[in-house]
Amino acid sequence: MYDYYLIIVLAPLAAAIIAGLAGKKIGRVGAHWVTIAGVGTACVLSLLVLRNMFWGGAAAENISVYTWAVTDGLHMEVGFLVDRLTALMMCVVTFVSLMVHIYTIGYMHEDPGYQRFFSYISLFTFAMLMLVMANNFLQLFFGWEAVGLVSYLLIGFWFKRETAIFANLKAFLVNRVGDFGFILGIAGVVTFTGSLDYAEVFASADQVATQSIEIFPGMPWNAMTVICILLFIGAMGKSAQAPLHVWLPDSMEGPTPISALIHAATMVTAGIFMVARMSPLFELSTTALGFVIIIGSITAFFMGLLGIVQNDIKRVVAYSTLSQLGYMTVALGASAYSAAIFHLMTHAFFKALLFLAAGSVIIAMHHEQDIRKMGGIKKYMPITYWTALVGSLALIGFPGSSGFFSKDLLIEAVKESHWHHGTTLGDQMTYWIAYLSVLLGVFVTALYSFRMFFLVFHGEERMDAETKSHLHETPPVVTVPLIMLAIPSAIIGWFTVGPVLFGSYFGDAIVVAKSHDVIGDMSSGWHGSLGLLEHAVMTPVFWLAASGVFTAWFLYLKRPDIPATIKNKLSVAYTVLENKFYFDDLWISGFAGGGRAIGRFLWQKGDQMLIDDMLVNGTARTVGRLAGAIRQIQTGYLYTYAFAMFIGLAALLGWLIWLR
Amino acid sequence: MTQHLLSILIWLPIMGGAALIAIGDNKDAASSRAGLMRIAALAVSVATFLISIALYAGFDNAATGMQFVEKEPWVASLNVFYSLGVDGISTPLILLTTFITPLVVIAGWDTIKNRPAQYFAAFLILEGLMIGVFSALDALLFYVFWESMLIPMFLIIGIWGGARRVYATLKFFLYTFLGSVLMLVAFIYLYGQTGGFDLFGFVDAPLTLTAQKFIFIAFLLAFAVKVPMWPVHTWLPDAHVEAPTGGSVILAAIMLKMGGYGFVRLSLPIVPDGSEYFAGMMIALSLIAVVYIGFVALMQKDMKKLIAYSSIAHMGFVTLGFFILWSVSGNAGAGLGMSGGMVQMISHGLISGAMFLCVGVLYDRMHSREIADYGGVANTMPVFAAFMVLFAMANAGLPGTSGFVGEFMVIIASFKANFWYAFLAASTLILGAAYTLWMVKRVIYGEVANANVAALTDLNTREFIVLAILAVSVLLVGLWPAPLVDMMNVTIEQLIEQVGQSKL
Amino acid sequence: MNMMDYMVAAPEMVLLGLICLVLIADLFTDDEHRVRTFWISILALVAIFFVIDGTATESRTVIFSGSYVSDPLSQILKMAAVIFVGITFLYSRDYLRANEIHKGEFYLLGLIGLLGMMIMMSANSMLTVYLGLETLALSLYALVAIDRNNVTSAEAAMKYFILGAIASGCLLYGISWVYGVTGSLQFHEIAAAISTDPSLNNLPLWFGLAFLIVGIAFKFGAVPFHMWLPDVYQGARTPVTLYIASAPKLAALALFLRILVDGLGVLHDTWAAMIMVIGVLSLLVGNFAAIAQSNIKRMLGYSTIAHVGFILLAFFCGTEQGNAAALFYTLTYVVAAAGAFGMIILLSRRGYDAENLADFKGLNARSPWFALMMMFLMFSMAGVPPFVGFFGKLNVISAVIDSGYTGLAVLMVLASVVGAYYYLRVIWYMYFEEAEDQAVLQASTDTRLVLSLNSVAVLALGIVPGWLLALCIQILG
Amino acid sequence: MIGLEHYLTLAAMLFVLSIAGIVVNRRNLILLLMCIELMLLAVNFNFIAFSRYLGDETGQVFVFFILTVAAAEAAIGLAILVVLFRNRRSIAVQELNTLKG
Repeated sequence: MYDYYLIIVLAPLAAAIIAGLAGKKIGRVGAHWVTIAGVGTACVLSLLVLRNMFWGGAAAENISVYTWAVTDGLHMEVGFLVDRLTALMMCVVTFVSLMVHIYTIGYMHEDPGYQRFFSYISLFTFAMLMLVMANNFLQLFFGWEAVGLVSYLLIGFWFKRETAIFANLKAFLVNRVGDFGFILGIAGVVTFTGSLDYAEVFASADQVATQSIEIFPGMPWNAMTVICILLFIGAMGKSAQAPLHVWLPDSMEGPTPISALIHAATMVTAGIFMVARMSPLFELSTTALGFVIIIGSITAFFMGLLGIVQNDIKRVVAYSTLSQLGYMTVALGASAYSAAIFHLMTHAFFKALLFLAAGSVIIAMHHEQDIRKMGGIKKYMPITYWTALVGSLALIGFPGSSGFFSKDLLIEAVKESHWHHGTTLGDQMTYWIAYLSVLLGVFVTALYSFRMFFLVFHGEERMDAETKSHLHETPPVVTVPLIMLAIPSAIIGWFTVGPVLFGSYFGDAIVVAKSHDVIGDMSSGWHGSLGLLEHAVMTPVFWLAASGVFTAWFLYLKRPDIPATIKNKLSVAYTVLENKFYFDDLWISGFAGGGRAIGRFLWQKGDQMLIDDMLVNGTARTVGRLAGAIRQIQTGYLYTYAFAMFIGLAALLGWLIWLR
Repeated sequence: MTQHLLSILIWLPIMGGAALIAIGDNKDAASSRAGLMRIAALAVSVATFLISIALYAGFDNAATGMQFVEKEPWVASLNVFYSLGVDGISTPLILLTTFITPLVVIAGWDTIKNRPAQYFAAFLILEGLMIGVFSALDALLFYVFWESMLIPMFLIIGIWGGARRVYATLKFFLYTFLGSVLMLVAFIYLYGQTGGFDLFGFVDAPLTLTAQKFIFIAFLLAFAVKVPMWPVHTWLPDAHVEAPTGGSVILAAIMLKMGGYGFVRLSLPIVPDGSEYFAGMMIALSLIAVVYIGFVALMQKDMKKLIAYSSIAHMGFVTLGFFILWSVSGNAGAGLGMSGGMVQMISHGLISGAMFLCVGVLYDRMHSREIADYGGVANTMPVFAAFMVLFAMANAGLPGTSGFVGEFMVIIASFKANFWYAFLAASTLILGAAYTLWMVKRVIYGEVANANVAALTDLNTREFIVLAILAVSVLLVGLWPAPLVDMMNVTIEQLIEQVGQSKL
Repeated sequence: MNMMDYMVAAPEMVLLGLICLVLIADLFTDDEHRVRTFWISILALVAIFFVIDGTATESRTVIFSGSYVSDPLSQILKMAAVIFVGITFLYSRDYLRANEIHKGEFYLLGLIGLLGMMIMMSANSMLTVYLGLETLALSLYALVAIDRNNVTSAEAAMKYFILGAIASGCLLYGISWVYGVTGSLQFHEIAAAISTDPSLNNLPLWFGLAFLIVGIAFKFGAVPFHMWLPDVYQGARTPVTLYIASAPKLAALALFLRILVDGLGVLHDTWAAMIMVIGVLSLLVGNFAAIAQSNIKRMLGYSTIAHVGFILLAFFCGTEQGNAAALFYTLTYVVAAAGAFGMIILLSRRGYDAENLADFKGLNARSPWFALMMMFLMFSMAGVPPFVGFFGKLNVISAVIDSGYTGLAVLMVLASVVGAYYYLRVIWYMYFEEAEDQAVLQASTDTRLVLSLNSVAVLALGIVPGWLLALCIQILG
Repeated sequence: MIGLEHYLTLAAMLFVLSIAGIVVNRRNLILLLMCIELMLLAVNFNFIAFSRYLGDETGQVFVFFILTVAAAEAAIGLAILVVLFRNRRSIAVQELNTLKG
């Protein structure tokens, strides 16, 4: 399979390089064909790999490609670890990426940067594959940063837009804050295990968990806890967990295909994947898991709330992404890694679908993104409508949809998690925070998704006549990917939930401590997809979702006047939401502004005033003054000169007397 | 040939430079004679580079001790020898020197209108002297090269520099001169102790702790100024801003490395206990350089100043990597930090050089270094923008570029030493990205800012070649640093073992 | 008293004869053929050079009942002096001609001064030293005043004369005391007397010693007996300054070596401290005052004071290494000084002295080659490798450190950093500034050639200093 | 009985006197020349006294030389004085300060 892996990784890279460097020569068509070919190959081969894993029962492979560097006993290598987790991720990534490639042909067709765009997304595919296929922390970090780079380039794709280049700088820097923790985590790993290779690290994990590190003197902390939290900070950056989530909504400045591929389906889930991959480590630190689950719950619930007040179609979806990422994180915190990954997969499909649908609407609306200027688009764009409906239903977890299986079981897992069975108050509190937020989150999700859905596709048509006049369904290159994505969004859950979650699909790719093994416990009560479906109606989840949809229908179709009044009633809460809990202000004026202030101070007061002016030039000035003074002694009068000589003579004689 | 390889590397460029001065035509740059000068200069520098490849080929990674050794008596009555030799620490730096110089020559090809022959001559002579510094094994010889080096650079900044060039170049000269004379005193003291100027003699000389402290301070002044370390760094921004592009490149790419080289070649082995005594202070200064200077760089309005400050911050990693030596033990510790520092020096040589060349490209067109004068350059110079972004990312330490390698190693090693070392060091991930990319945002991206930017023309072939070569090397080192690291490993192990043995 | 003695003292005698020859020859040449006098003097110098070389003796021979000595030291110094006087004449010729002060007296006085120097170098008794000193001094006074219509020259001459007279007065007074205490005027006898009867090593002798030091320090131009030096350097016409700045320094060196080392070496402990103070003062005052100067001749005057500081500090060590260092330093410094003043002369022309720093602006544009030469000289004086000035300083510093005065060494290097500034300023003017006057340099080929050789020597000696250093050590070893 | 010390004291006094003359006098250069002669006289006194005391003639020989040189010195001094006067029409010491700094 080694050759497969190499091709999977290198095909998109080669395509990216060709499209990037020779873009002019091969032209627009050439560019999209070469990249689609590259990613297509990768996709097909990934599916083959998955098949071998799944049906062929191929064992996990851990291969080193080449030695990056060796020094002082530390082997830094580039290599692949392909197990079932990896295989799944590879398929998700390459498949969504392929869809997006095709979709882009339509979406970007009049953009001057056509070739550049294809080159970028192909490059992204390469980076993401490097990330998921890594068998060591070095390469993981490489992929980690590389996807960040491509995301930076793509958010700023329309580099003329001030907002866009602000957003991409913001995205990169906030991610760097995460990476800051991440690299410290890696350093911690090396410090305590002396290796970067997953296998070796996991092997010596237990021994690490016994050690402690004194970050603050006199406070020994468990080494594993420190490492895991540091690593998770990285995940918070990539997977946009509060408070490092601020970059994701702004990243919607990038073209919609990007939002679908990078900021919904794949890159942002890298954090989730990483934690799952590191399960052998996280399992050894309950504290870290607690940290994870709390952060996750906060994100899941509060970011959902923000979705309700957004009016930009893409931003609504963006906040829903945040909230869904929160869900996955919660699952991780509950040691239900497989549930998280499962939700990751389904989410990848339906969220990509939603974004592409939104994009399709945007195209039709001539790049109008404000949902208040839409409405009743249903009859103009049926395909988009139906696919969007599928996506939304999946998102709110409508029974039978892929979202249903993943989300229901995820919540179930939280409910059954070791936090619930935990005895201490802390465990209980953690449990309730997590459980409530995911539960209420369901209602919120339903509310904002269908608010958007209704506002866009139903109700009276608020767009101006000009737009309306040529409002029509988008071309096949757009709609085909929609359909292609709608299918898995609808049904993939049904088939995969059993094996992926309860079958031993992941095998030893994911390690769960016995005491935490919630999925294992649940599997005992698992009677297949149908069984779950039967009980669907009994779960609170269903009713919460339904009520959410109903509320949305009531507020935005039946009585569109009410939201305004609510707005006035709850103006305080509303402003808070409008300002996104003031996180942006914290980051922009707080940290960025503060940093600039410090910089200015250190530069002007420290460097220029103190060191340069006072010390350096000050010395020079002193020398100058001294020179001037000495010059004065040379008066030009003979008797001064003679006098000086005799003073000297006298001094010498005096010295002699003293000597005597 | 091979037994005199180093001498050839040193004297070929110097002789070439002397020839250029002797026969050069400085009246007008357009004359055919001046053109000939350029070609001659390029020929010499390229020849030097090719010869240095022989050095690389002939270098034995596994061998301990010095290679390509030459030793002739020079000043018999002072027991001074003309003795040369290289090991895994100096060879990469020599290669860097011979690699950068031709690029600098090409970069100055038709941008230097005023006395081209002298310009190129200065760079060739400088190259020879720098190689001399890296290969000298006799303290006095080392010092002679070390000081002579100031002369061409003094002239380069002074003659072809910007508006405040005189202030800048005098500051540069006196600052560095002040630093190095005390090193001379230390050398002479050691001469008194050992009866010779042989570096290995110094290394073997037994020294009291007091003596070691004083010697370390003397060395420190010389090297800290060169590196430069906070707080003796203020000459660098001025020098960089005023220097012509080529000057900035050499200054940043190679001259700063002299300081780091001095620490590993002299301070650590000659005064191990003194170094250990001051290690804490050195680490503190390095971290200040990384954080403090990072913040300062954030607020720069002048591109060259910004890059200059970022150089200081990056060199902080070098000194950090060297001096955590005593606070770490076991695998992936001291050696990792040491090689991290070394790799950082090489990579910074490539990246900062490239960055300065990029600024030079803009400066040649718009005669301004002010960030505020730019904006939306990507619209008119897409190819250039691509390079600029690449090098900016490298400067921000993106994995896959050479900028990452050294920082990664040093951060890991320093975590082993102390969490907070790593914490402060790693802050460069944020700060470095912040100041570099903020500059990129303001210069490269956005709408076309003004008429001048609208009038810009994209890279010409000459500029493209230079930047492309650098880009390739940056990526190469980033994706496969093994050859570089392997070259150093043995020497570094040896060095660490040596430093481990106290002289008391 | 036998024929041998005369053979040994041949150089001085031949020179005296040749001086008379030149004098007579000059009488019979009119002003437009004055250049003949120049050529005759040059020939005389060449002749003397070979005479010195021919009569050179490996061993130390004392003649004229102990008042005259000929040893390798004296021979080397004499040869050097001859060479530098010759260089001075060569550089000066065109300048003198252009400025209508091309008199035979210049060469005559120059040669007489040389005679005085040679006598000082070979002196073995206080009397001989005194005579040589006065021969030199008197001709120098006259030389300074050679341009009768120049106010500043006259003033400089007057100051030089008065102060010089005071200095030699002090010297004589000191001599009289030493004579009184030791009962002899000859150095080896003085030394012997003191070592045989240590009780002599006491206040009266020291009293005399102090006065001697005043006289010697004056000759060197060391602080606080330096005041005449900047004024004379500035006031005298440039060729004269060149003359004063070059060869007489060697004579002063000889003076020191003869009196304080040969004669009163045993009193080292007593005079070392004085010399150190004087040396350090010279170092500081010279370097600092030079920074504030705008007249390059005056600046070089102060820089001379600083260099003298180095030389004295080398003597202060009292070790052979130190004395050798002093000798090396003086020789190499004089090379650089001669070159520097030669450059000033080169830049000057009819009715215009390039004596302001500003006159060097943009020299690189006017004449890249000579700008380069001047740069060599300046860097050498600043003590930057690879120029010979560096090795001069290196030897001195290493001598100082070997005597255990590391702190003093640090002070010295710091002072030389301060000093570097004003040398750099010359280079800055030459290279970084635009030329104020574009006049082409007018100098005859031989001058250009010798000046170039002179400057290149500074580099060459810096690259191969070994032989000269070895020579100095061997002479004083 | 007058002994060596008296001569020496006298010489010293003369010497100091000359010094005082040089430092104090600011009007006339001629006076300076005289003071210098005085200084040399002090020296001569010393030599005579010492040579008498030591019973050794070299001292006295030295004195002759000093006298001769003094004459030459005076000649030169006066010559310079003349030159100076020709150029400046003044021989006041305190006006002799164009060279300074």
